[in-house]
Amino acid sequence: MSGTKGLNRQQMADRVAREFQDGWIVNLGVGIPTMCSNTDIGDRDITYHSENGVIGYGGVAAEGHEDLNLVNAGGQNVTLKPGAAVVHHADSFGVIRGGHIDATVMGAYQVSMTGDFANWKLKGQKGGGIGGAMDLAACARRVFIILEHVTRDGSARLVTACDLPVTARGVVTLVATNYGLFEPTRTGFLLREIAPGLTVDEIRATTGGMLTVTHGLREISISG
Amino acid sequence: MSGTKGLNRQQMADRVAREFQDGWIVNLGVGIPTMCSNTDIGDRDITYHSENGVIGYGGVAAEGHEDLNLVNAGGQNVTLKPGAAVVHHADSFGVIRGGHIDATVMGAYQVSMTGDFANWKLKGQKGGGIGGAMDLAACARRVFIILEHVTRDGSARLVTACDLPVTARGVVTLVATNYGLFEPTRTGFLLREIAPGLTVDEIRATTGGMLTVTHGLREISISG
Amino acid sequence: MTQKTKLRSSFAEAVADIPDGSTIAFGGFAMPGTPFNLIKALMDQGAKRLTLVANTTGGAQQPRMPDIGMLVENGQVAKVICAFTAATRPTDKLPFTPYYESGEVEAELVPQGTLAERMRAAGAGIPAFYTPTAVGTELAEGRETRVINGREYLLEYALPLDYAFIRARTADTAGNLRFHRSQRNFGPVMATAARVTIAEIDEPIIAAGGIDPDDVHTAGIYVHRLVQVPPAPDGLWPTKRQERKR
Amino acid sequence: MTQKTKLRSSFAEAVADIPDGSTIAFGGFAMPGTPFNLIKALMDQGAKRLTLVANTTGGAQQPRMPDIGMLVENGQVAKVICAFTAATRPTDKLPFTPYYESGEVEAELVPQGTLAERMRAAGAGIPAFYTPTAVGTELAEGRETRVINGREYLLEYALPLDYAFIRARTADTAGNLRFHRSQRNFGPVMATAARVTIAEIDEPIIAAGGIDPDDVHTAGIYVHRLVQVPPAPDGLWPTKRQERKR
Repeated sequence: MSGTKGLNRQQMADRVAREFQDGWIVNLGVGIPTMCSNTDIGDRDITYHSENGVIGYGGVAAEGHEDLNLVNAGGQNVTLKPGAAVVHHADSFGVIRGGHIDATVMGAYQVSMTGDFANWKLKGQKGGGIGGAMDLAACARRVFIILEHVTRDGSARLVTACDLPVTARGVVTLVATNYGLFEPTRTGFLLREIAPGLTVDEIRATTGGMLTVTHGLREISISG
Repeated sequence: MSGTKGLNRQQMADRVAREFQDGWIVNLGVGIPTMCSNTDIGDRDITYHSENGVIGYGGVAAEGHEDLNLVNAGGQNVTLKPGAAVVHHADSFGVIRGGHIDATVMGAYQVSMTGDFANWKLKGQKGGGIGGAMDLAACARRVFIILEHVTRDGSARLVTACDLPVTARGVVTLVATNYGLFEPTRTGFLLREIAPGLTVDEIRATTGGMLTVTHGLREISISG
Repeated sequence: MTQKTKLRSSFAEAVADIPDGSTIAFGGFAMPGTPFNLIKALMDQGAKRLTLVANTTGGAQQPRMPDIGMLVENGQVAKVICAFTAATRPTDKLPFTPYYESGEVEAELVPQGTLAERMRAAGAGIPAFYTPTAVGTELAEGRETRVINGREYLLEYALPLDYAFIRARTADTAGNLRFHRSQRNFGPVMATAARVTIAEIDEPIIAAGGIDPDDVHTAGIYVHRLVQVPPAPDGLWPTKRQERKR
Repeated sequence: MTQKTKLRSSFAEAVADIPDGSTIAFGGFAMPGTPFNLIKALMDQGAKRLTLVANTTGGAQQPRMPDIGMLVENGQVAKVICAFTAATRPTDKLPFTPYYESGEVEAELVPQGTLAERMRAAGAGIPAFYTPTAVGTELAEGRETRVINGREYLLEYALPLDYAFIRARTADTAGNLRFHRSQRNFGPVMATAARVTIAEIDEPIIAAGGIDPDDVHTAGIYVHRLVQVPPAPDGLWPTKRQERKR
């Protein structure tokens, strides 16, 4: 993976999880987003929802204590927190489509400076893997994206306009990469925080589209 | 009430209940239709559904044994049969709208020879009482109507065309009145069975629209 | 768990902040599931120009319990969305009916299944849907229909709510609910459609986790305020239905 | 009770009459709720030109269990309607993917929530509905959209099924079902959309009335055939998920 600079995967997840507010209902996508549930969020009460109808799941089950009929969206055997509830798939997407998810965290191939993103299909591919991503992208109150800042061959993933088929348009609220924390705005990507060891010039050189930098730019705290 | 001739209310209900086939799911409307659940249907297994989400209710609860949180569509405290299930209102009308009700039995003010019927609003009335009647009328597989053959002032309730606002059009499968059993057909009402003590001439004189009589017309058996 | 508690110590407290002009749905089909205590508190609270949503406006049965009709008589109601503006039996008179007939209060008459589905749609993010119900009737006049696979359907829109007042048997502190028998009816549907759901609860409220996750009827994410119903006569409870004299 | 029993003594018997050309949905999200035993029986039964509906075509995980991919390899499938024609990780290869890419099998790619809602609509008599999902994407190209309250929505149609294969924890002889935890997923939705629902059941099937009416997840009216899953190795059961080697 190309993420040798800046934050590692758990640190990206940690930074996004710090955005979660007390009482939020959050859906975590497969991959790095799942790692948000490892983040210590102190005394904030967050309810994790997964597409298969589990509302209020906890950490991954300990070896030998798995319930084989209880998985999160990534198919991992998880536990339940007190106060959890299970609903069927249509009701679960009722939670999503009805606007009851405060934030969804997803991976992506590309994010555009206007808040489009692409995560279901490669260029020229026939078909793809949509899963619940389009529902979540279109309907969650906030869409947080976590992705490596550049591709394996060094090209930008934060772009002026996606050239991959998009998952939804104009929905991305916040982007965490290994290089920094970004917000799509009407004037392009706003760099809100920078990863330790990175410079604004490095980020500018590897970011497509316009880039503005917040006043008093701070480093991302990686203590948690 | 005008039903001094022919069948009484329970006998009308009994005649309709005899149409129910083993395994059917049946919705009974308020009033005379409810009395179908008093009919001895032998060893046929009928599941009664009510709009408020009770699937598989039984008779009215014995005095002193009522569950005050369990009512049928008419608000009576009923019992449950083994194998009953309760669902919420949207799911309950999913049962209805989805075509899962084999037969609904309703009262009406008028039925037309083309299978329209009217049961929610009087002439000139502002508003009315629809309840679940329009959903049931439009979506049940069979619509059975029970009504007195003539109004208090002696005019026909089986008519060429309803002059009251209709509940649904072209949906009525079978009509039981105190005078007989009728089927709306393309050639008008078909008299299928006649109540004891009535003559075809009396029926013809009190029925609007065209009337045809089945070959080998039989009396309605009132033994049950 | 720092999330603010959902427990409220009184019905008055639970409805105190409801502003004039709100859209409020009341659960209930006949007595079961009707939030009598919250409706009573809303009468005392006095919010005006309300749009109320329920199966019926109430008052067809004795003894009379708090219902939409009483809120109408109290001058609090601008509009009612329901499946009955009049009783099923024309000889029964609903207290609400004369207010509607005189034009003092507006009403939107909706088939019961369409009413439930419009709230389900609001909760599930479906802005509009097609239904066979009411096609060919006065209710469909002048409205948009569409032929799909050879059958005609009516377009219906979601019905979002500001508040839902519902009644359940059991609740935990996370807001998870269980209903008893036909107490369920509109409750779970209205809860999903409302910005704020207020539930009156028959039994003492238990700790989160006290209801098995497989046995929850309405998930706690949909329920915002809980009030336990005190024993009668302080609390109002369903009674046996008595036929009105004809 | 003369109604014909819903109990079937084998998976082979439960699927014996399924004709060529049927539309069949399989419950399941990852392992939980997947009707492995019925899928295996369908492979032995041999029905052809099937349209299969499921969240995914399977085969991304080890150990591999009976899945749509195997039915495709078996030459039984004309079309698949699902949320994944390819794996989430581009480096994973689904067994189904090459058949789709070569055009040998047709596929309709549907967002997961839309897939669930289309079946819910079929079961609930809603022929079509609007959804915000997929607006502005390739999936919406050339399709009908509508602006409602200032937002654009896509028109989606109901997806009725001939058969639903589902798996539950508990059943009574009336066909009432209970699911355990995330075993529930698509099961209750598919059951409402199908003409014939066939359920494989983890536990011994109990007498009607053995499940409290308040605790039923899927009402028996939606379930037509029940088969109890025998212990392994005769019966197939979920196992712990093992990551595929990358």
